[in-house]
Amino acid sequence: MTWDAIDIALMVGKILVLFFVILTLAAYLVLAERRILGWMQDRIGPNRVGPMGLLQPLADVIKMLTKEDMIPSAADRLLFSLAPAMAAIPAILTFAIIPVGAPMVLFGREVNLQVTDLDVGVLFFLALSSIAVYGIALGGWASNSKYSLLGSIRGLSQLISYELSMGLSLVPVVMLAKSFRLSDIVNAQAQMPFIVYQPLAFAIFLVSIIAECRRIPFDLPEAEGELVAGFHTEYSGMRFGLFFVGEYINIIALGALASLFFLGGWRGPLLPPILWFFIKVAIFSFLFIWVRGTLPRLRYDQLMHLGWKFLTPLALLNILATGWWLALR
Amino acid sequence: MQTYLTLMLLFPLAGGLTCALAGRKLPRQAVEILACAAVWGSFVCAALAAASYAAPQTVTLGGWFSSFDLLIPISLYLDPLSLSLAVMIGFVCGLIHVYAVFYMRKEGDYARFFALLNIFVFAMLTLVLAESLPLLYLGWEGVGFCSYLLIGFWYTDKNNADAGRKAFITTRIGDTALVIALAWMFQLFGTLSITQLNGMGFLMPGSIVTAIGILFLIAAMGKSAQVPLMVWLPDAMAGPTPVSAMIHAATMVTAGVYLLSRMYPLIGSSATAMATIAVTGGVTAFYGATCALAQRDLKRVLAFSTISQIGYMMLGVGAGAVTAATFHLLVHAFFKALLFLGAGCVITAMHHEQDIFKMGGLRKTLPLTFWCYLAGAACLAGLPLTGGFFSKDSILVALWHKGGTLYQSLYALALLTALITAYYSFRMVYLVFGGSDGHKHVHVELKFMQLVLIPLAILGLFGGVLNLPSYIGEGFLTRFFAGLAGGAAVEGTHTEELALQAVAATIALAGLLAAYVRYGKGRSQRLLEAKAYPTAMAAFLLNGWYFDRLYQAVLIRPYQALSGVLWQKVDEGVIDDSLDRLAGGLGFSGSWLGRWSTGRVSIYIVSFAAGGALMLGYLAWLAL
Amino acid sequence: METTLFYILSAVTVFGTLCAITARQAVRAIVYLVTSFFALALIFYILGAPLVAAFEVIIYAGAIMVLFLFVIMMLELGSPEKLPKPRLADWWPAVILFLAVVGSVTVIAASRQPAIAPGFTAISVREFSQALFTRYGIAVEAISMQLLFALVGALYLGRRR
Amino acid sequence: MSVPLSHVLILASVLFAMGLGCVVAWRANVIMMLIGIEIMLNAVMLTFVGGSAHWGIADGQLFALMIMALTSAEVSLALAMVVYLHRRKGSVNTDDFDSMKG
Repeated sequence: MTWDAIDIALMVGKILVLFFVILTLAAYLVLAERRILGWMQDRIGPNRVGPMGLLQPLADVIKMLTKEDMIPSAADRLLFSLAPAMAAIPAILTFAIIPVGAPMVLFGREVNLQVTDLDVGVLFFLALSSIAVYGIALGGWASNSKYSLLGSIRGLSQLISYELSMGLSLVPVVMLAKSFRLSDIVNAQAQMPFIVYQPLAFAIFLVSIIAECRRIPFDLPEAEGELVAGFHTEYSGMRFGLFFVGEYINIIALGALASLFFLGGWRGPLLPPILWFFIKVAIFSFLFIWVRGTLPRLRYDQLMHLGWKFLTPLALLNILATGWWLALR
Repeated sequence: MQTYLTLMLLFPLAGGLTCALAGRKLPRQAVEILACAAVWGSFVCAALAAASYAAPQTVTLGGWFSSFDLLIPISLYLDPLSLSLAVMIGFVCGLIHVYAVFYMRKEGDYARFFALLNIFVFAMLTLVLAESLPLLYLGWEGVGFCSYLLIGFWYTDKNNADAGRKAFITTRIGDTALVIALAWMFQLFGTLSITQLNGMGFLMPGSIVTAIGILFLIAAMGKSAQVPLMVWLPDAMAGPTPVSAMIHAATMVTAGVYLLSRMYPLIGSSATAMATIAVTGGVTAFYGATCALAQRDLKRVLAFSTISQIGYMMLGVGAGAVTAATFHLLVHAFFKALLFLGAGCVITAMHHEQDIFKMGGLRKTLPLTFWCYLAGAACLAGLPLTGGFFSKDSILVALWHKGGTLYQSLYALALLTALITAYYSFRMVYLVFGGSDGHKHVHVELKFMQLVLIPLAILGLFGGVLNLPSYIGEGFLTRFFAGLAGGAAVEGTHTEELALQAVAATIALAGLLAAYVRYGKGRSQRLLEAKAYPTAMAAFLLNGWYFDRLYQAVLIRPYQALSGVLWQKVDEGVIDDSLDRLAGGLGFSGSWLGRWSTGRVSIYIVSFAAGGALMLGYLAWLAL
Repeated sequence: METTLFYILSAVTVFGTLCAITARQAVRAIVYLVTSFFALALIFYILGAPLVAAFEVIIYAGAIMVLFLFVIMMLELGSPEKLPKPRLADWWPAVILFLAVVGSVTVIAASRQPAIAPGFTAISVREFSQALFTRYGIAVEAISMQLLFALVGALYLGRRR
Repeated sequence: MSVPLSHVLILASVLFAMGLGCVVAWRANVIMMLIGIEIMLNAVMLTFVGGSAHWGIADGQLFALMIMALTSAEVSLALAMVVYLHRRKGSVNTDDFDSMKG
């Protein structure tokens, strides 16, 4: 593979654009969540900064950046500093494989709207989601606080458990698309999105990604009532901000993946592909917020039971059924 | 014929095995009847075989070994020699079995006793009838084994057990020679069939035949108690008297003579071997007779006389007169069994007192025994017209006719021996039965035991008819054995023969006279003398020329010393010690290495890793 | 470019491992090791094994190391104990073994000089899977049985009495 | 891509030796020992993958995958054991578990 200047420029451009878009989206997702939750709870939400509160994210960033950076004296300084980045980076990296639109022609060559089209894309996603565990685990451990540690352990076990059912729920998708490559998966849904064939896998995947994001009703690692915010109890300022932003980027990333795997990604009638993709991600993001506003928190053992005794066996059965179906078809 | 031969062997084998395996569960009488019936059944078969006998024949019962070129069938060979011996064995052993039933009435362990007796008969018949040398060897060892166990029948007494061991070890020297001869002959001829071997003697140079003959002679020395391997027989008298009669007088000890007769066609061509056999026989005859002169123990007198008589037989074989030797063998079996059984009666009557100087007056107490015993003694002494006279005379005649300085001097020696024989025979008779101070106790069993003596006495006295001298009529055995090598009649004029017989008769009568003078008339004085310390000469003879001491000094002492050195210095000092040290060293290093297995994973890991690194280093060294 | 990357990643791997084995705290060792494994996964990718690379991250970094982390944290939570640290003397055998092994392998590897073919193509997922499920079907079955046994064993050890 | 196979092997050997060193040096601590074993296994996997790349066949990668599966089984059991032993003896020091010594 030879690289020339245009290639490199395109690559850098894609990365920069993506980076900017993601951060912006994440920031506005926070605002959107606050507003939507406000509406749901029959209150107004932040609306003071800028028109309709649209400048609120900027204000938040400024506030976080200017806050005092606290590191507990008993903490492991290195890991304490690294943990937020570890939480945010995998989420951002996930976008490297997400095709946001149909390939387009630019500067005389075909350009994928995707940073890289790995042939093991699904596995790359799973790898990153399993790496994401470390941010939480180390953050809690490095704080050297009892509550943080408890939150970390909860987070660890929860993420490991749901990672399993998430991975298993993706196997039928791969079986249908006969590829790990995300562009292939999207193309395989040209006729029919996989949600039609795999409603069960979609349901499992949805539950699992909510758990992976540690959102209500699966937010036990940071349960304010029990653990005083769990693994990020000791964090403040921009470090906390990274955790926070990481979580929202993760929501967007997982929403994007869910739409890629089950809803046909950027495919859709009439509207341009990128818009379709954006709409689908927005739907998923809204769903996350909606769930948060609606459902109560699970108990810890209920969470574990749901993961191990319900979702995982169901996913396995689903694989079996899909295999049969594919073999008999 | 095959049936007879098979049954002849199977009866005693079955009887012996039954007694051995089930004897303890069976009642005593059942065992006794079974044992006797087995032997008598065997005798009947032998008699039937003799009745229907026409020509020598070989009967193969089955295969034994057949590997590579070593083919050993279980085959039997019936010819005049083996037939006559088989009949004799069946008859004498049958009588002795009956005798033993009464003699051993008071003893326990009857099952073992009769089992061994029966197995002995089986082994003896196997020995006699065997067609191949390994089968003969099987019987040879079988009789030795039974003899060992029966001599030491009362094994709780150390002397008896020692006597058994002595017999076993001494005869083993001869057995070794036999095995060597067997192996060598197989290597030379490629076969071990007796009939084939006997026809192959001309294939080999004379020196080899001589060597083989001497090996056979050594084997016979051991089994037949010839000088210098005779020391075991007197001690073998430790066994029960029927055993002595059966094994150590009538049958087993003649096995050596039988072997030499059997192999005569092969070894007879070597004059040296024959001369050696004759000299051995002559010396043994003289030795046994002189020793018997001074013995005080009744059974030992008989034992030495057995040695002496077997010496005569060897002399006969050595002179090339197989017929004469076999004739003497048969007659000797009858009268020696008679004498032993008579002695058994005497000993029973005397409450197991065996010293002849403490006996006397039994002529009145046990008249039947006396007359039978007298007949036996007359046979032994070679009084004219008894069976012993004719058989011994035929050997003397054969010696005379052989000619040459060696055989002439052997003839003179044999005559001297005959004189001594007559003398000690009647010394024994006078001392045991003469006088008046007799014991009066007679058991019920004794009556039955005495009855057994009668047929033997008749056979002994009239055994001469088996082979009457040619001037009276053609001898039965001579005619019967005519076909055998060495069985040819000795040629000579009737006058010469008569003259020789007259000489022998005179000698025997002279011996009788001397015994009468010394022990008949001067009995009381002799009894007094017997209480005194024996003179040097008497002690010399009493102890069998001190051969035991000689062996003790020449063989056993050095052997024991060597054993001691080997035991204490070599075995304990070198081997044991080195092994101990080795074991100690191993134990030490083991416990030292054992400290390695501490149960601590860390140490295991380091060891494991070091081992792996070592192997890797070796590979790297190879790659360099 | 990939060659350079290989050496950079090698350095990262070795350095990360070195930090891991000399770390004073087990958690830190895990973090260094995950770094190292990440670099190793990339090496695998460069060596044409994308699937192995992905599984390296998913299974090693994502599951096994997390399991370690989990256990370490649980033990710390249960009873904070001072784990014995290797003394300086304990490092000597380790260093000697290290030198022995590396020296030996270097010698062996250097005695032959086979290069990876320049034009080699990465093994595709399809190729890999076909080999896995046809030629090595039995091995897959065996491994699955082993995993089942491990599951049962772990459940047995972990049950409460 | 022009890395000599020997360089891959040397990298693997360095990793392996470091794992070995870890096991040997941290022989008192079960968890660190297990980590050392993981390092060694990774080194072996690297060897396999290097071989696979060298000869252009998938077998080496397959074995790497199998090593991973084996390792996950091994680690799950080993860590369960560690937790169990910790519960029983309150220690993860290997030298405390020597009750089966000869």
